[in-house]
Amino acid sequence: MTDISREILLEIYKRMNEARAFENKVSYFFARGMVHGTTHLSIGQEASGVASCMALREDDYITSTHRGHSQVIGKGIDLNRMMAELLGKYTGYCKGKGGSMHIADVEAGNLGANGVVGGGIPIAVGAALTQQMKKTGRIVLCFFGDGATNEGSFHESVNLASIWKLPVIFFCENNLYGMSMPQSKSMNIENIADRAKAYGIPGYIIDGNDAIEVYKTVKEVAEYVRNGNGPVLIESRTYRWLGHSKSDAQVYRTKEEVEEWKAKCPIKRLRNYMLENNFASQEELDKIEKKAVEDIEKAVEFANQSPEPPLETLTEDVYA
Amino acid sequence: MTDISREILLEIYKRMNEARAFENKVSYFFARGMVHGTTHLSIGQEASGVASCMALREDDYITSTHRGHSQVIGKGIDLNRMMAELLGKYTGYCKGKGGSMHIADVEAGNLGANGVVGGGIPIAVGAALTQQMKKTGRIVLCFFGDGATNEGSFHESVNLASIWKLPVIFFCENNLYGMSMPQSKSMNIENIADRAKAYGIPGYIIDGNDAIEVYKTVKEVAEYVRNGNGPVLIESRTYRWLGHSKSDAQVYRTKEEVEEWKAKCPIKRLRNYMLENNFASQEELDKIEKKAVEDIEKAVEFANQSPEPPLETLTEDVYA
Amino acid sequence: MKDMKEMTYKDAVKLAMCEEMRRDENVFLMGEDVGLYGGAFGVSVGMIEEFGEERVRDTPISEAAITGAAAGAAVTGMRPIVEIMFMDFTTIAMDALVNQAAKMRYMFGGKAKVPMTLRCPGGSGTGAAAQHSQSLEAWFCHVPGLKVVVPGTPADAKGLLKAAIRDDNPVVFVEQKTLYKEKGMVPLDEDFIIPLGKGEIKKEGSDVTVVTYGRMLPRVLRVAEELEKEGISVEVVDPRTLVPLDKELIINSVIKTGRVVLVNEACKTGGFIGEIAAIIAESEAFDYLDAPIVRLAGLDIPIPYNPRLEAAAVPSEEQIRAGIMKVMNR
Amino acid sequence: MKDMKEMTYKDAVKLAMCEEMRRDENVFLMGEDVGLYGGAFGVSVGMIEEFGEERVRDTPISEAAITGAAAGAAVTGMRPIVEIMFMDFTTIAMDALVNQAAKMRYMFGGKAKVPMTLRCPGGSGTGAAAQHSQSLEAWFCHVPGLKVVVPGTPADAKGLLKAAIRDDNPVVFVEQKTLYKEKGMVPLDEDFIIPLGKGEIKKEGSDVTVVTYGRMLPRVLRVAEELEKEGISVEVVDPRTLVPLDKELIINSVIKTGRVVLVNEACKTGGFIGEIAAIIAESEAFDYLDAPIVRLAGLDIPIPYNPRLEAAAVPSEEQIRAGIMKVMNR
Ligand SMILES: Cc1ncc(C[n+]2csc(CCOP(=O)(O)OP(=O)(O)O)c2C)c(N)n1
Ligand SMILES: Cc1ncc(C[n+]2csc(CCOP(=O)(O)OP(=O)(O)O)c2C)c(N)n1
Ligand SMILES: [Mg+2]
Ligand SMILES: [Mg+2]
Repeated sequence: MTDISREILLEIYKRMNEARAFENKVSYFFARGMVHGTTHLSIGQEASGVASCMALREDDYITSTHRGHSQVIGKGIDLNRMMAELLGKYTGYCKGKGGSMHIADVEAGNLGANGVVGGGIPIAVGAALTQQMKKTGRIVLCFFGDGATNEGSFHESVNLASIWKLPVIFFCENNLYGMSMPQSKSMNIENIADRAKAYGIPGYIIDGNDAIEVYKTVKEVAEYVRNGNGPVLIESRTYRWLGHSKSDAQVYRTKEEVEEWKAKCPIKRLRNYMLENNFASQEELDKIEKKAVEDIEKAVEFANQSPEPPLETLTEDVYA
Repeated sequence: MTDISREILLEIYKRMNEARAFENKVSYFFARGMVHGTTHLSIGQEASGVASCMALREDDYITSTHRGHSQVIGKGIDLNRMMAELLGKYTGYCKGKGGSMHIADVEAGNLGANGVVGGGIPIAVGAALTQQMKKTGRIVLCFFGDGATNEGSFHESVNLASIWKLPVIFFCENNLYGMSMPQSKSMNIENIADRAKAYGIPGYIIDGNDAIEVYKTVKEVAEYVRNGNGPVLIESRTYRWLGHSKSDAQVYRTKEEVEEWKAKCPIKRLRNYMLENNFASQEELDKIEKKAVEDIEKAVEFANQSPEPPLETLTEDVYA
Repeated sequence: MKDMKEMTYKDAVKLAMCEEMRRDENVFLMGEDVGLYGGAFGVSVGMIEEFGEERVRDTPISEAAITGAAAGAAVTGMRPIVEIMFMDFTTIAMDALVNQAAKMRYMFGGKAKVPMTLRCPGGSGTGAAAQHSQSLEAWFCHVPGLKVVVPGTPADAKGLLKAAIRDDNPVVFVEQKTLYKEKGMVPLDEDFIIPLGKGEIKKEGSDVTVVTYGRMLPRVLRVAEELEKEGISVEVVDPRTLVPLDKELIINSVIKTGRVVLVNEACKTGGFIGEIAAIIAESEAFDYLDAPIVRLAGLDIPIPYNPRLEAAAVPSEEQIRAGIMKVMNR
Repeated sequence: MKDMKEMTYKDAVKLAMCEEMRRDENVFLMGEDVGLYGGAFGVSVGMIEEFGEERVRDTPISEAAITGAAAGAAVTGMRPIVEIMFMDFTTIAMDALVNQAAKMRYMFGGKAKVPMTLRCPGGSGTGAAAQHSQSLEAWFCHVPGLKVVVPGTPADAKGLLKAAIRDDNPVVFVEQKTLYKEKGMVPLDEDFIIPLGKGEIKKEGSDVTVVTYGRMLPRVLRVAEELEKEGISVEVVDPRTLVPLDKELIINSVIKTGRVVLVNEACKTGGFIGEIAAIIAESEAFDYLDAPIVRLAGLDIPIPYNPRLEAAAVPSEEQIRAGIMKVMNR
């Protein structure tokens, strides 16, 4: 049985449920054309995004991705302001200028989702450099997908971090596809973790649908990284249940495959684990789930009642 | 004893001597400010550049580098037109517009030296794609340095070639430094060949100062690659005797290290091998050496007598 | 010329690619998700069925390698079309495009041809925010060796893309995402080619010249038609190809009308209409100008997410109208 | 102000870095071979001895990661200076610079600062051919969120670089390789700062305005001095910072003289002087213009290797003189 505390497990469970409820809502909005633009949902990947961030110290940093809702909820975010951002409101994290792909909260350690695949990886390395130079003891958790590991920015950044022994965890959420491209076609190797060998750093493969494994691995790796041993690459295997973005007919994968993975739901899995091991009662967990849905409804309400950004803000904040 | 024919060994020896003589001349010119710009000499690396190209079929392609004189002489080039290009003359390979860093002869299979570190790697991949799509049976030998393997273009290109099983040999001339940066500081691994693991392709380490090993390995690998097995990465370990470019005080390495490597001269080594194994007589080899020097003198004469490019050519050839 | 057919801008792009791929086996398409998925905007839907995965190639997410590989394939005899999913991601391909593809021919003394076409959708208006909405054509216009095309109608999209594919130089072909679903009559003739460098007067007029291209073209045309009713005769000039630019067409129109408004969606500072303004100001048309040149362009800001803000970041029909009124001194 | 000292442009750049690194421990330098080697042009020679390898960081050849890491370091509290060895290689860093560093603040609703300086040497004249000689400043000027500086004298190099380092935004600082060894008097005052956005009249005059910057500045000044003797009074305006641009200074000078010649080294099409021409042509100065604007720029070609060709690719003093004569109708 795990030695993770009940409090932490419950918190992970809560945030995973918030992420799920948040994205269900967002999906609903998009399906009805109630939101502008596009979004990339991480339903099915909640353990990966949430439990990894939960294993950080509060003052650690993350760089998030286009598929980042679970990640930033894992890091701890105000759901109201997050929903407001998604709806383009002035009360949102980016005053309505960023939207789903740019949710950021630099002060709280979230250096931003990124619309560019691989775009956040060098930023994570730079943030880690700051921590090393200033000896803050903080580390950076850098998220990206399987597809992103084919970008040059991945290679250059991991190499740079490896030679400078920077405190950064490269966390690859391998959901088997980069848009329509299966991992098996986009690279000639099975384990993305093997790419660590090109930089002389440790590589781990974990079950990204197992919140406990995710949490424990990141916790352990975080200490290694924090102690000045240099970066680590973690490959977290998971799956997105929904299409790549708003508009995706998903012709590139089978319904059976999707169903198979839905059966591996990370939220259900943690729930069952907690029940089986008496970490929590059915009612407790139901309550958390219900509360998550309610909180998202409240967030929607908050967002709906929030003002649009004033037109004057259009030309503000281009320069500091 | 090697099964490489006497003719081939003599030809390799000849071209290595031509490369050496060519670069000695160029070095002389630059030291006296008789040429404009800069150049990157490969003295000490001749086995690597020459013997690898000699192992190709004549109709195969190469992409060369900023340190490419040995490579293109290995591929077979007209020394007159090469020297003329270096001196910026109209009779040069690029009509005087390219210079040392851009010597190219597309028809003869030399897709160009490159002033951008790593810039030729994707081009090689594209050329290999042509061969595969057109089923020409030709392959591409792609040169780059140790430093170049830290560029994103290396990573993206090798990955692309690996998934499409393209007929390209990635040939890394590891001369231990990228400008002033020792390999040991620019990456956290000892063997660049290990980077092959990130792409699921074979990686070889060879003694780049041993013309015979270089020739045999490339010959063997070329067949593998030509047969549709996909790309291979070869790390050829060698050393440049001179500074990185025209102006380099070489504070980043010791005189002893340079002397150590000079003792491993690839030309002397092949010479001794041929003598010891009765491939050729002292006189024969002396004659080749002498002829190389003379041919370079003739090339200089040719270049000197060649016209400058007419001013009208300035705006020609921007577009086809 | 054979028949015409009404079709969307997107379908016109596809038709051009399909016709050229049928005509020349050296032409092929590669890019992220261009195969089964049919491209992020669905431009190539169905092409993989006709041409197979060899010629409609899905690539990994590796813009630098894809673009550089296109250059390498082009210089060795193919005629690749590369799709970069959003114009914003050409940032990752700039070495391959600018230092390699564009310069190879010149650096090699004329002994290379690089017949490749890089297609990318540009512009805002889809709610995709700052990293998916840029109009960066001015960058490419500043790179000798590249040609740059920005079609504003379905017919132009077809005729110009075919010309780009047949051209022996690297061509950056900027599609306009907000026009993808716009319809227009498109010639079905398989040899319907619009030569690169030939602009078109989209509407004749005598009082004022408006030079524009791409997404702004339909806006300008709508305003011009309204103003016609109000007695202001607007000539709308669309260069279509930015490099090479049909300077003569522009200058002659300005000489005729004596007044000029320039409109593009890109950020004002450093946008291509600045270049057009300079060309006019240094030409013989200068002496015919009855009023200062008016430029209407996107604001100098990243594109924001909020739809109201996003819309306000680029010239609206009202602003275009006001710009024309200003140059008319009304 | 303290003493002045004569020094090279290169040493002025170094002095600015050293002073700022002494003043603020968050400032550090990183780039390829900037340490022991002292940088490809020797700008940082000796700095590693004073500041150590933590603060004068040699990097692998990884322009994208270096630039992106600078953005990441900047947004978390450092003030990095990145040296990209040649401006041509910013092509590899464009995503980091354009999509990340430049837009972070805006995308995040004003809740980030990215105080980084990207130094790079631009321009031709060193025999390094097409991939090592470009003048790409116009690209960066077209990216809201970036500031762009091109100093033309040692004193400006010092004062502007210090301002760039202290600025809370990403600044692209374009050094001019052919000016590195040029000497000039430089203030030693450690608080000698030239505010970004403030141009300077380098020579007063009344007959014609020449706007120029960077490498072309000394050429223009030499021509202006010669012409002075011949009775033509040339005002030379150097914006120094291209973004933000001191429009007022330019416009007022044009209003005063009624004639304007614009000179830059970059390729003509899409070069920044096109933007300046547009600004003049849409301003109140338009009504004061007595002749069409004259632009003198680099040819629209890659830079060739041969020295004679290379020299002919950018405006010469003769051409500058001829341009001024033309606008004077002589
Ligand atoms: C540089 C770049 N290229 C392409 C895209 C378009 N795009 C957005 S997400 C995506 C797939 C990313 O795959 P992966 O890294 O595996 O992340 P996932 O979406 O699976 O979470 C692509 C191609 C982009 N945003 N940025
Ligand atoms: C993209 C890029 N960055 C930097 C440079 C400057 N530069 C030229 S050669 C060189 C070192 C290359 O090292 P390596 O790849 O090992 O090749 P070597 O010079 O040792 O043959 C550098 C940094 C360049 N030409 N291109
Ligand atoms: Mg994925
Ligand atoms: Mg090397």
